Order: sequence, then structure tokens, then C-alpha cells
Amino acid sequence: MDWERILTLVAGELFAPTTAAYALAAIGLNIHFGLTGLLNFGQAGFMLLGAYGFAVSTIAGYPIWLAVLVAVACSVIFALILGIPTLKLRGDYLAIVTIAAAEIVRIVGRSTALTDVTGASSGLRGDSYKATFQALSPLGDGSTALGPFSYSNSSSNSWWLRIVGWLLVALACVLVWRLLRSPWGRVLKGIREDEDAVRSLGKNVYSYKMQALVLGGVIGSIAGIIYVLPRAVQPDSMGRPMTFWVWTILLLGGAATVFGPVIGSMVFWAVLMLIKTVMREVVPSTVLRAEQIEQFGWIIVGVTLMLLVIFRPQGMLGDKKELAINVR
Amino acid sequence: MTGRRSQVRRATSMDRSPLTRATVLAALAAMLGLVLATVGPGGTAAAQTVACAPDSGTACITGTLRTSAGQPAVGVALEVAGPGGEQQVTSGPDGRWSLPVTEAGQYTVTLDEATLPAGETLRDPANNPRTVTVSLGGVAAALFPLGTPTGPAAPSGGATGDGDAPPPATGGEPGLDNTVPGTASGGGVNWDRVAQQASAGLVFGTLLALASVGLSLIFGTTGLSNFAHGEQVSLGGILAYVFTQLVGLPLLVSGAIAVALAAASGYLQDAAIWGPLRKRRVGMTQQLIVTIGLAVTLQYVFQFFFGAGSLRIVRSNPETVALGPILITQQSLISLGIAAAALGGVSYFLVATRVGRATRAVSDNPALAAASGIGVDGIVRMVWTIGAGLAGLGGVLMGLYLNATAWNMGSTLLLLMFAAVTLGGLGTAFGALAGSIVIGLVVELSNLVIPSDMRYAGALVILILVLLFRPQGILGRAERVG
Amino acid sequence: MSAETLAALQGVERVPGSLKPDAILVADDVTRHFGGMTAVDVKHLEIQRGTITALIGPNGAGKTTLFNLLTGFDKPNSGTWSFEGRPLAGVPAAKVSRSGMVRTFQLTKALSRMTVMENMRLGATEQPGENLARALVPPIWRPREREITAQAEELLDRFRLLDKKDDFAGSLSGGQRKLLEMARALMSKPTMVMLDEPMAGVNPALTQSLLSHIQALRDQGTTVLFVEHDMHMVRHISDWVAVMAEGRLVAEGPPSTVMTDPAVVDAYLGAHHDTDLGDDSVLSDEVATRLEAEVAAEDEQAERAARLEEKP
Amino acid sequence: MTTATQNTPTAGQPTRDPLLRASGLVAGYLPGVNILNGCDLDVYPGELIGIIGPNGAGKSTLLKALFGLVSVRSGTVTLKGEDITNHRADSLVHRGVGFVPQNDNVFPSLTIEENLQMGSYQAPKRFAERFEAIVDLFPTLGDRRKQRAGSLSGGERQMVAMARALMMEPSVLLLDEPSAGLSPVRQDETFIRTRKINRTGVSIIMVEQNARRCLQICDRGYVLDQGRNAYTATGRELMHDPKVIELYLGTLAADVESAGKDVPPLA
Amino acid sequence: DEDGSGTDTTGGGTDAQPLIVGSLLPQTGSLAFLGPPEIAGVDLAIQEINEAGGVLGQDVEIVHADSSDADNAEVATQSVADLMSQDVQVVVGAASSSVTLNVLDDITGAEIVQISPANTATALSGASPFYFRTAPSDLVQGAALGNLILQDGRANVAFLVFNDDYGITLRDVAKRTIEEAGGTVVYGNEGEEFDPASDDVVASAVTAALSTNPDAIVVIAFDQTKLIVPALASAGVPGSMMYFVDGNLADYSADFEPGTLEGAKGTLPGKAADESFRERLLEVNSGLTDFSYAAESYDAVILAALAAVRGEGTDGPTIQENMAAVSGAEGGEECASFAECVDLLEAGDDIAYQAVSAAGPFNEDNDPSSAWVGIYTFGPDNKYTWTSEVFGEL
Ligand SMILES: Nc1ncnc2c1ncn2[C@@H]1O[C@H](COP(=O)(O)OP(=O)(O)OP(=O)(O)O)[C@@H](O)[C@H]1O
Ligand SMILES: Nc1ncnc2c1ncn2[C@@H]1O[C@H](COP(=O)(O)OP(=O)(O)OP(=O)(O)O)[C@@H](O)[C@H]1O
Ligand SMILES: [Mg+2]
Ligand SMILES: [Mg+2]
Repeated sequence: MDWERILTLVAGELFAPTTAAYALAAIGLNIHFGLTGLLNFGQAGFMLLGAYGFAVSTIAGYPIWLAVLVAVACSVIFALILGIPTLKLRGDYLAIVTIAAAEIVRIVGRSTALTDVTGASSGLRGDSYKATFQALSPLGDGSTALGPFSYSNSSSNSWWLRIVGWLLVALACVLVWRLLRSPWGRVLKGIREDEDAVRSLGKNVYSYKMQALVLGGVIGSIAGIIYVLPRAVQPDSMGRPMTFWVWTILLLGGAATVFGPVIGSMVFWAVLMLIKTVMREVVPSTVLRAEQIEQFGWIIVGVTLMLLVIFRPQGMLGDKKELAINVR
Repeated sequence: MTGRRSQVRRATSMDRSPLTRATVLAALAAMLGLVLATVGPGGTAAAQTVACAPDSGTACITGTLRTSAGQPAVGVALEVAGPGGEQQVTSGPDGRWSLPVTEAGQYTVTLDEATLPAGETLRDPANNPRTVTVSLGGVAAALFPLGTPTGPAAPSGGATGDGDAPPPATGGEPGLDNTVPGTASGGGVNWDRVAQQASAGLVFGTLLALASVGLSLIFGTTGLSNFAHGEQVSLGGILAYVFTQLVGLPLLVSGAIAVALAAASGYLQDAAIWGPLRKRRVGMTQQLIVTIGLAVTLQYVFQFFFGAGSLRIVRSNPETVALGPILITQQSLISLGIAAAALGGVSYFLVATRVGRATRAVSDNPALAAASGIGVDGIVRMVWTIGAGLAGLGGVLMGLYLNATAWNMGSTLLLLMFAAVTLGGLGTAFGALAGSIVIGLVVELSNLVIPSDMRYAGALVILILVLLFRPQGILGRAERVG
Repeated sequence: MSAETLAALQGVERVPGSLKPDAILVADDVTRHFGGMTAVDVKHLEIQRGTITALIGPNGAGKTTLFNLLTGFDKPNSGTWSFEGRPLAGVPAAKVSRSGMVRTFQLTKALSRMTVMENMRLGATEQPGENLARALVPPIWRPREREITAQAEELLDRFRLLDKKDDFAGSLSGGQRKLLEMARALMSKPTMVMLDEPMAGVNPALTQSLLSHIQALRDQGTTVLFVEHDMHMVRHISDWVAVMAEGRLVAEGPPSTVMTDPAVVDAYLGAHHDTDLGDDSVLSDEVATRLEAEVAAEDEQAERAARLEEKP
Repeated sequence: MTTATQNTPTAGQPTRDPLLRASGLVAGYLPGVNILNGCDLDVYPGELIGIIGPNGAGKSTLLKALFGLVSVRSGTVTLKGEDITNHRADSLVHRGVGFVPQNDNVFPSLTIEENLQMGSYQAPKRFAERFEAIVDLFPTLGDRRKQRAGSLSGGERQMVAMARALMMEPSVLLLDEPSAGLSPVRQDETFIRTRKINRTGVSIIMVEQNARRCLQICDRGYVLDQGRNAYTATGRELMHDPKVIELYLGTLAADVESAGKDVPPLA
Repeated sequence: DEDGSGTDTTGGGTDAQPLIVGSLLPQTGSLAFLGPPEIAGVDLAIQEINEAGGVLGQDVEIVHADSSDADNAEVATQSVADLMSQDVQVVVGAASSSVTLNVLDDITGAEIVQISPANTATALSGASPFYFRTAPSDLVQGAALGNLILQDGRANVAFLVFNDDYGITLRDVAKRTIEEAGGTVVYGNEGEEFDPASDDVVASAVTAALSTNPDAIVVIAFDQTKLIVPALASAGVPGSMMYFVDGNLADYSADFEPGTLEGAKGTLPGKAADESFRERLLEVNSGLTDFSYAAESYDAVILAALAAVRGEGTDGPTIQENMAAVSGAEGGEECASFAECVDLLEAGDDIAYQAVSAAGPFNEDNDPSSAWVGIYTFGPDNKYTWTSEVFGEL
């Protein structure tokens, strides 16, 4: 088995653009859930809206800053539409409403009624909106190899995208770190524990929840942009499985921690890559057919996920003490 | 696009106009009768042999002519002109005509109206002659529908009832009229169709309730949102498939075995995974991730062993019975009965039995339940067993209702199941039933008003709206503060 | 100054709903029904500024429900009330609290996965860092945070929770939660604090030491309204007592007067509350019968209220 | 009603075997943090034991440890000589141990009647009969039997909690602050009733912050502080021990009583 | 150098890298049932190429990776990274147009030749010089389908079609054909498609479709067909009213009651079903029941291998340059197997590989410029047999 190749691949996942995108999305979700206790099961909806907002406005000829602004605006509006009626509901209901809202975005996006705008189920081709971002790259054309890692400089799945993506992740981490230790974050944590108590202390719970929903959603929409820059805008790629993975990543890393989402994303994608490539390498095709190897790989992924949580329930970085407090 | 769309609309509105409805109906009946007649064993082959066969050097221009009553229009003369020269052709005894040509290009087809059977006119005279594009090796068709003209030009032209036309539907077969719901009127929305879809919604909703009541029970007693519940549903369907198709047992037996095994899987799951996690006081969100992991595992285990295709639990086509305007399969009726009995049993169990009440007590406060002498672990295990068993039963019946099951049947239903139990009020079994039926009706009826590829969205919008007006769900109760 | 306010109460009529010379809270016709049952039906209630008022009454009299209504945690079927002259009906709970009227909960609401200190800090007001934008610039809120922390430590010390300050509130004992709840409410330096059974489950020795703190608060101008079943405490610190039964205000007056009111004694205090129960004579039939009668009186009143409701 | 006049066991009877004995209990919630640091407790048959102590002393923890709701790290609990350390709660109920927790002591979404049914979960046949008896004790509960416990007032909940425990007809009853939140007359009633139940032969351990009342009626009292027994004596002795008064009981009640003599004396 | 490349070929033994083909086909997810025949097609091609001496004297290597479906887009991304790390020069895949769109920029950006055996979305035409597809365009099949229906004298056509690229594109073409000839699409117009992610659509869609009184019902779906047909049958629709397409023309003898599909027709790109090809496929994977896109996958590998032979190099750009030529875009001698074609190439001739799928040479968008479409009819045993074939150009 070619361990060097596999380990390089796995290491490459640690800083791949997808990993960064998921880390960002999980950071957004961390603001929702980790800090505020909002059960947002529609993070993929925010991401998809961000992706659509960015891609559609770029295709319409907007400059990149405006396109990003449109993406952010989309997620803000979505958060408001979602939040105004639902933030008063009990937590579990919010979960189902957000998951439903995200599905609505996806279903409407892929419906043939909007083919001209969203490209319906085939979505929007990558080369139709990547140019403005790639044009900003100072790295020029061609590709560069750094150690074992070789990627194109600017186009698609590039060094440039990695740099920007991880810079954004770093920025978001700083933001969360600042907020987590600030009185603002404290109010959110209070809301997570008991809304009524916080209300009795004179804080406008509704407004704080809305701020959290919008902020996390905006980070989610940026994540959506990063996510589609190395690929295409595909409504089906940003559906329920994506939300589930974002949740998995957040809890794997540890909710309500600064680096939890980042570590979670890195570990998740690296482990996935490791399991899949090793499976392809070690299982001879005489034992299992090609497709069975992939399926078996997924079985192992599922079991690993369960074992990770079972043996480290507080997440990689979580506080074990917090777990001991029975909130139910 | 829009242009073409409006054209279609015009055609349908024509169908619906009272003047022509009877005619069109008769025509359709006859036509379908004819179809049935011609495609009897051997019929197709006979029809095929007459037709021109295209090859790399030839192409075919072809068409079929039917009178407004649906009978073949025999002996109608047509002229085809194009790059390959001019040719004449007349329609054969089956109303069919075809011509080989050896040059590609545009051809005009002109129908000689004088040769039409007595009393027949072109429905759309403006379309004679029509142009077709022919490429070698291909087939190009040109249709000339006969009947009352649509345009205002010939209002009375050759109305059908002149006596010369053969009586409609001589083929004897009643066509599809009696069996296809909604045939009575000219398409689009009508009450029969609403009734038909509502009955489907009711059946679907009830089966959904069966599938999701376990979800609600498990959430109620343990606080866990089980994202692997969909896989329990798939498991039921797949096991039924295994025992009917692979083992060859009769459906009833294999259904029973499937439900029993599904229930056992719930028991084992709780013993192996959830019980220990509870003991270690692992948080609910963490457990939720474990359920996602389990869902992934199970989905791919199913795929690994049974492939990714749809699996038919039984091979036969469902028999139908007509209840007034509604056509419903016997299977659905039986399923409805089984589901109603199972749901009634669960409700009775929860409300009226000691253990059922204990279940609710555990869901309220496990520590206090233990202090009351209730064996909490036993109750939870029982809930898992019952929940998984019901999901399995739901899976079997759903697999029969949907005509097939698959590795992902449950996961595609999961969102609807969650929506249903939430809508009804989380953790209440009746709520799950009420919510499921609402969801079922919305899902099945929404294509009457919105594009059908958006109908899930419709169901979900309803969900959000209901929650806005009743934040605690249909049957949920508001909590006291302070 | 406190002597003045107390003196002002001297002239107040000792009847339910009496007018106060300087009322901080005035409520009119506040009602709340649950199904067929009337939980609260208060015609008129005034709370004198700068005093400690006790609200007592049998279980289920509607005291907590009244608190919920006044502080915006529940919606009344009818009624208006004003705090410091500003109408408060329909105002959301958070705004009520910001206007200076802070309450505690009978069933405590500790913020479990936050430390005791964070719980306390959350109670404080005027922290600029609670604004999202300003939260990002620590220099803006650090000074205030230091003040808050100092204030919190002082309170925690008084409430014997200082050595628990870095523990999660969820790990506190029942009584400690009660204490935290009260201390947290006091963080905002409210104009009026409404305590729902603050001392239930608190150790008597500690209760005693906290009473002087509450009195000190009053002397600094805070109005205190509290619900309590501990009659020693009520008699010891309250300036004025209001009695509720079946949702209605049935008596008002200084503690010494109210607690000798036969109606109150019969329906609420009972005959034994100063008796040593260790004496086996209390187990006699006679006492048992009397006790039963008293309890029955309390229950009957409740029933009557319920029946009254059904009739119209 | 019968008057209980049988010989009452007192603290000075070590010859008999204790019914419930805890020795050297060490227990806690978080790993590495012990709340009980070697607690000892003996309950002789028919005894009424009062436990008092400052907030956070570990009183509730002790009850929970006895009842198997907190895991015991060292030490043993025996019931009638049989080791029941870390036994599951429901098996203890089976052996006749009843428990009323301090917080969360009702099932909020169940009705009052259903709450009481849970009390007689292990003996459902006796429900009807017991229910009648309980409704006699708490008529409010009978009238409101269909009301959900979650909507009850604090005091009403407390009644439900107590009633639920009485439904079990336990032989050992663990009560965690049963009088908290009750109106004075009901507090008195609770104490008197507890005493009466005790006189019918039920051994009772009662944790109370209404400490004077508790010490008045109990046979023996324990003062718990920081997870250890600080004082053990008869209720009377403790009540008059100046040290105990200063540290745990306070002087408020005495002060108030001596100040105001305007209350009617006992009939 | 076009001329030179043909004459200089001396037959193997050069120092070129071995040709490594990666497959990016659905092995998991909702399209996984399409995977086995496609993989078998690829494996069969590799086997035959290596039996014929490989490419430039070296055996061709194959690496399989999973493309999954659009719902799990990251799987394809990771698989592409895996394939690229193994220096593949050709990627066969993906099956789903959505997945292709997701990975297209990465693969073609690295100058790797991507050949999809199953993409039909019009959005992919000319997406990149390095992107080819061997699936004949829907234009030909759609027109054939439309004409088949018209030929049968059916004028009111209902489509039961899923809302994905495949369904929409095919429906649009067939619809245009039908309407141009004077027929009407009574159901399944824009907005009346259904979401492929939901199973419970069948009942209401069938009711809705039948309420428009169609005389022909076209089912454009993949495996979900197994859910639709029984619903149609129990509503009384005879097999002779049903039409199928390449995505669901399969052997249903084990799935439906005998007689259910009798008289139903379907279209399938390719000339008369080549029985020997199927037998060869079954040797590779004996479990196959469905053969969708197996021929196209096979063709993709053969074409890439021939392009490498013709260009005497196994690097992506060389293969890309020669793809069109070996497909016969510049004319040349027809040849039907790898061995035969290599012989011709070595003899210095230009070739026109005759695809098993009967797709014509690549056009300037790298799409097959023409195709044959077979017409099939179901018998009472629910198996289909060949009846005729038609040819079409783009
Ligand atoms: N949401 C509700 N639904 C039904 N009844 C309610 C609800 N909330 C309160 N009640 C009833 O209203 C009455 C008043 O309750 P409240 O909590 O105000 O009493 P309280 O005076 O605080 O009593 P306690 O001293 O026992 O705390 C009680 O009988 C209670 O059962
Ligand atoms: N769930 C828990 N997790 C962690 N620590 C806890 C938990 N419950 C209680 N403690 C800690 O254990 C100690 C004793 O608590 P316990 O509830 O036994 O006190 P208590 O004597 O009953 O006090 P009170 O009279 O206030 O009810 C307290 O310091 C408390 O902080
Ligand atoms: Mg109260
Ligand atoms: Mg306690």
C-alpha cells in the first residue's frame, strides 16, 4: 500500500477548501447552537442561499464585492423571514422549521420554474461565476507544488481559494473567540440555558436570538460561497446531508468552543478520506466488487462516527464538566 | 416556452368546452378501445411489419389517421413533397400511412381533404399542409387530427353526429372510462380527482403515522431525536422483501416476521447502544450524532447487501376496488385497517394501561419515575422495541403502498415523519397521527395547486404556518412559566 | 428616610385594596382564568414605595400567577397596572425588568451550564458589552465588567456562594439555587424586587443573616414585594402584609394586625404555628380534628371560588 | 383515627439492629469531587430521623445516595442487614423504600391522578383504596384529579409529591424538604402527619430546612456539614444546643416569638 | 503532425507512462444502481485492451472511485483528489450531470480527459475541451421517442418525468417533436415534474396524469419505474399505452406480474442489442440485470485508449487531441474493436471507431454527432425485444 500517497491525500484534506467551508458553516452553527441553543437544522439552506446569491449576481455581471454583499443580504433576509415567526417557538419546533425552510430553498431552487435564474436541478456551471474571484488572485496562472501538495494557483480548487478560505476561517474564529468571552456571548449562553430567566433579568431575548441567527447565517452564507468556488452550484449538494455533516462536525469538535468546529471539520474530512482510500487500497477487488468497497467504506465511516461520539461525547475540545450537568 | 404552454392550454380548454365534450369523450373511448384491441397478442407485430423501416439510406415519414370517433380513417390520400421528389400515399386499414424517402431535408405533407371519410374534417385546417424535417435513418411523423375545427372559421363544419360515422366504441371494450378516475371530465382539476388524491393522502398519512409514531414515542420517553428512525422503516420493508422474494414465504408470514425482527432490532439497539449511553449520561445532542452515524451505517449496510435499486416486496399488481368515485387498492384498504388497529392499540396502551402511563412518566422525569418504582430502563427498552416494531410495520405497509421499497425509503420519508410528529405536538402519539394525516393530505393534494416538483415545499410551508398559529403543535400544550 | 415611609403607612386603611400615599405599583381589575377556574381576580392593589410588603396566602391562592402577570410572563384576561406611573399591561417581560421591576421564580431557574459568577454578571444592567458591535471592542466594556464582578463578589459573599463562584450553577443544591436566584435579581439594583418564596429551602441561620440585607436594601430605597410562607420572616421584616385567597385580595395591614385577623388565622396560619409539635398531645384526636377543619376551610374556600366561576 | 401510644424507640437503644445503615459513605457527582466524605447514618425500626444542615451540606445527596440515584464511591448502605449499595432505585421501591425528592418531584405532563397512579406502580391493585385515603388527606387533589401537575402552584405540587410517596405504603420513607413551599397550616399538617405515619411503624428520614419543626418531631437528628456528620443527638438536644442554634438554626423564630405574644395559644 | 503520428507508430515499447484510467461512477447513493453496469463496461474494456497488448506496450491500469450523487457532493471531490494523486490521465464519469458539473473544473483544469458515459444535460455541451461524452445526445433519442409515439397514432401524451437533467432534457425534446407533429402533451409539462427524492409521489402523479385522458404515458425515470408501473397497472392502464426510455428500459420479468408491460415500447440508444456484448459483460460481473450505459462506458475507455495509441502518448493533452480523430470525426476506416482499430492505426490508417452504443463521431462540442436509437417492445414476460432502429443527427 502506498502510504505516502494516502497520507498526503489525508493531509491535503486538512486544509482543503471544502474543509474550510464546512469549518465556517460549523462556526456559524456554533453561534446558533453552541452559544444560543438554537436548534438550526437548516444551515445548508443558508449556505445554498449564499451560493446562489453570489453566483447569480456574478453571472448578472456584478463585481465580486457586490456579489458577496448580495449573498450576505440573502442570508440576512432568510434569517429574518425564518426568525421573525419562529424564534418564539420552543427549540424542537425551531429545528423542524429550519430544516423545512432549508428544504424549501433547495426545492424551489431546483424546480423548473426558476430555470433561468438557478439553472434548476443542473444548477449553475462553475466557470460561469468563478472568474471574478480568480481574477483577484495575485498568484497568477499555473500550479505550484509545496512539498507533496500540488494545486493550481488560482483556478477552481486552488491555493488562492485555500488562502482566502482559511483566512476567513481564522477571522471567524477570532470573531467567535471575542464574542464568546464578551457580555454579548454571555447573554446568548444564558438564553441557551433558560430563556425565561434571562428575560426576567431584562434582556430582550428575541432580539439576541435574532442577532445570533443572522450572524451565524451570514457566516453560513460565506461558507456557501467558499463551498461552491471549487465546484458548481448544485441545489442537491446543499441539502439535508450537508446540514447533518455540519452538525456532526460541530459536535465532533465540541460545541461552544472556539476551535471545535475547525478541528471537527479537519478530523471529519481527513478520516473520511483515510477510510475511503485505505479501503480502496487494501480490499482486493476479488473479495468485494468496487461498489461494495465504497459502501463498506461508508459503513466504517458511520461506525467510526458513532464510536467517536460514544467514547468522547464532549467532542474533541468540549468541556466534560458541562456534560455532567443534566439539562434534561 | 410560454408560447407553447399557452398553446397546450388552448387545447385543453377546448376539450373542456361543453360543445365538444361528448364528442371528445366518445372519441377517446373508442380510441382506447381500439388500442386495447390492436395490442392484443400479436397485434403489435402485425402493425409493425407494414411500416416502413428506416436504415442508413432511408427515412420514413409516417402518421396515423383517426376519425373523430377514434376509428381508423381508411383510404385518405396524402401527398409528400420534398428533396426526394413527390410521392403519394393512402392510409391503410389501420389508418396508418408511411412513406420511405431517401433524401434528408424538409418535406411538406398535404392531406387531400376530399378523401376524408364522410362527415370528417380537419380539426385544425390551418395545419394542412404541414412540414416535417427528415434525417436519414430516422422516422418523422405528421399528424392530422380530425374533428370539429378549433378556429371560428368552420363552426358547424362536419359535426360528428351525422349518422354516417360508425357508432362510437364498437370495439366493445369500455376503454378506461370505468377504471380511470377522473376520465369523466376533460382533465385538469375536478372533484373526482380531488377525492382520489384525498383518499391517497389519507392512506399515505396513516401509514406515515405508523412509521412515525415510534419516533414520537422515543423522543417522548428519552428526549432523543432519532435520525436513524428512517432506517428502521427501511428495515421493515427490506425484511419483508427478503422473506417474500428471497425466501419465498407468503406475504402475511413474511410481514409478521419482518415486524418481529424489526422490533427485535429496536430491543438490541437499546441494549447495545442507547442504554449504555444513557447510563453514561451522554447528552442528547451527542446521542443525536450517534443516530446520524447509525443511519449512515444502516443505509450502507442495506446497500451493501441488497443493492441500490428498488425492491418489490410482491410481484403482483395491486387489485383495486371502487368506492364511489374513488379507486383504491385492496392492499391499501387492508393496510389502512392494520394501521388503524396498530395505532389504536398504541393509543390505548399509552392512555389506559399502567405501563403506558409509566411510559409517559418516564418521559416527564426519569429520575422520579425510578423513585416511583418504575423500571426506567425496562420501559425505555420496551419503547424502543415497540417503536422499532411499528416502524417496521410502517415500512412493510409503506413498501406495499409505494409498490417497492429501497435502502433509502425511510430516509426520504424521515423529514416528513419529523414534520408530522412536530406538527402534532412532539412526544404525543395522537399528535403524530393527526400531524401525519395533515401532512399526507397536503403532500397528496398540493399538486392540485402548485407545481408538483414543489409539493414537499408546500407541505413544509403548511407546517410552518400551523406552528405559527399553534406554537405547541396541534395537540401539544403550552407550558406554565414560573 | 425609611422611618418616613413607614410612618406614611401608619395612616393607611387596613382594608384590602387600600390607597397608599406613595404607591410605586398600582394594579386594577387584574384577572386570570384557567379553564373554568379563576386564579387571580385582584380589584385594586397598591404597593407603597420604599417598603417591604409581604404577599401571603394559602397554596394555590394565585400569588405566583399574580407575579407572572405583573411582570409580563403571563397574559391576563383583563386588567391594567402601572409601575412608577407608567402603564405596564402588555409590556414584554424583559422591558418590565428593564424598567426596574425584577422578579425571581419560585421554581428556580438557574442557568445550569454557566458558572455562578456568569449567572451573577448576567443580572447586571448597563453593560455596554451586551451590544453586539461593542462586544468586539473589550476596552469599551472591561471597566464596567470589573465593577459588575466586584458587585457580584460582594453579593455572593453575603449569600454564602462565593466559594462556589466558578462552579456550574447546575451543580448547586436546592437551597443554593434559591440564593443564587435572589442574588442575581439584586445585581441589577432594581427599584422594586419581587421575590417568590425566596427563603423556602434556605437554611434558617442564613435566612436570618439575609434578612438584614433585605432591610438594608429597603433602607436604600428599594421596594420589596415578596411571597413567603415562613411567618417568622414575614413578621420580622415586613412593613406591610397583603393576603390573597382564591385569587382575591382579602386582607391588608401591618403584620401584627393581619396576623391576628381571625380569618387569616383560620384559613392560613392555623392554630399551631407557634406550638411545639414534638408534644405527643398534638397527635390527639382533638387536634387532628381541628387541623382537618382548618385545612377543610382552606379547601372549601378554593372550591367555592371554583364553583362561583362555573355558575355565571 | 387512632392514637399511637406504643413504645417509641429512642436514641439510647443501640442494642437493636438498625433497619437502614449507611457507613462511611463517599459519593459525588463529578469525577474526583466528593460531596459526601464519609457519612454515617443509622435508622432503627420505627424511628423518625431528622437531617438538618446548611445549604449545600450534602443532605439531598445523602438521600439520593441511599436511594441509589447517586453512585456511592465507597462505604456501604444496608437495609435490614442486606447490602443495597448502588442498587437501582426501582428495586429499592420494591423493598419498601419511598422517596420524595427536593426538586422536580412531580410528573408535569401527567394529571394528578396519574401521578398518584405512578406512586402505586408496583401495587396497582391497591390504587383505588389508597387513592380514597389520600384524597381524604388532600381534598384539593381529589377535586383537581384531572389537572396536569405541570400547571399546579408550588405548594400544590409539593402536596402531589408527598401524596405520591404515601401511595407506596413504604416501610422506610425518605423525605427531602417535604414542607417547603407549603402554607403554614399545611406545614403543620405535614409534620403532624409525618409523625403519625411514623407512629404506625414506618421509619422516616426527613431532610428539612424548617429545622425547628423538624427537630421538634424527630426522634433523633443529624446535623450534616460539608458531607460529614457534625452533630448527632435527639431532636430536643440539638434544638437547644447553643452551637447548633448559632450555626444552623438561627434565632429568628425565637426572637420573633418572644417579641410578639399576640398569637393565640394552643387550645 | 496529424499525418506523422499515424505513420510513425511502430507498435509499443515506447517509454511512455502506462495509461491509467480512473472511473468516477456512482457506487453509493441514490444513483448507485447505475454503477454496476457502467463499471462492468469499463472493466470489460480494460480487459479487452490488455488482452490485445495494452496501450503502447503497457497494460492499462484502472482505478475505481465513487462519485456518489449530488446529495453527497464531497464524495466526488475526494474521489477526484484520490484519482489525481494516482496520476490518472483519463477519468470515466460521472454518471450524473450534477456531479460532473461539480468536478469538471478540477479534472479538466488539470488537463485530464474526462469522458462521461451518461451525461445528457445540454448545459454540458462544450463545457471544456477536455470534457467528452459518449452518451448520445437526448436530441436523437427524444425525437425518436416522440416519433415512436406519433407513429402509434397517439396524440395526447402524458409524461411522468422526474425533475432532473436527464428527465427534463429528454422530455423537452420529445415534447417538441410531438407538438410539432400536431400532438399534445397533456401532462408532464413544465412544473409538472416530480422531485426524484420523494417516493410517495407516484399516487398523486398517476392520478393527475390520468385525469388528463392521455392515450400514451411516457415514463422517464430510472429505478423509480418499479414504483410507477404497478400504480399505472392497477389504475387500468394497459402496457401498450406505456413508453420507456434508456433510463428504465430493463428486464422487469422479476418485478412485475406477467403481462403488465405487454405491448409497452421503449427507446434505447445503440444499434440492435449486441448479444455478444452482453455476454461479455456478464463474464465481468455475472450479477448484472440492468445494462444501462454499459456500452457507453465501454466506448469511453476504448476511445481514450485508441487516442493514446494514435497520439503515442498517454498524457491528457495527447489523448484529448486525438479523441475526435479516433471517433471518426475526420473520417477513416471503420473498426469495431480495440484490437482491430490498433492494427489499423499501426498500419498508419485513420480510423473511425464504431461505438458499441452506435454513437457517431465527436462534434466540435465533444458530443457524439449522431446516434442510432433502437426501438424495443415488451412481451408478456415483461422482457423487451428489439423491433427496429432509427438514426438521428444533432
Ligand atoms: N397554567 C395553568 N393552568 C391551569 N391552572 C393553573 C395554571 N397556572 C396556575 N394554575 C392554578 O392557579 C392557581 C394559582 O396558582 P399560583 O401558582 O398562583 O398559586 P400560589 O399562590 O403561588 O401558590 P403556592 O403558594 O402554592 O405557590 C393554582 O390552583 C394553580 O393550580
Ligand atoms: N448534580 C450535581 N452535580 C454536581 N454537583 C452537585 C450536584 N448536585 C449538588 N451538587 C453539589 O453537592 C453539594 C451538596 O448538594 P446537596 O444538594 O446534597 O445539598 P443539600 O444539603 O441538600 O442543600 P440544600 O439544603 O440547599 O438543599 C453542593 O455543594 C452542590 O454544589
Ligand atoms: Mg407560588
Ligand atoms: Mg437539598
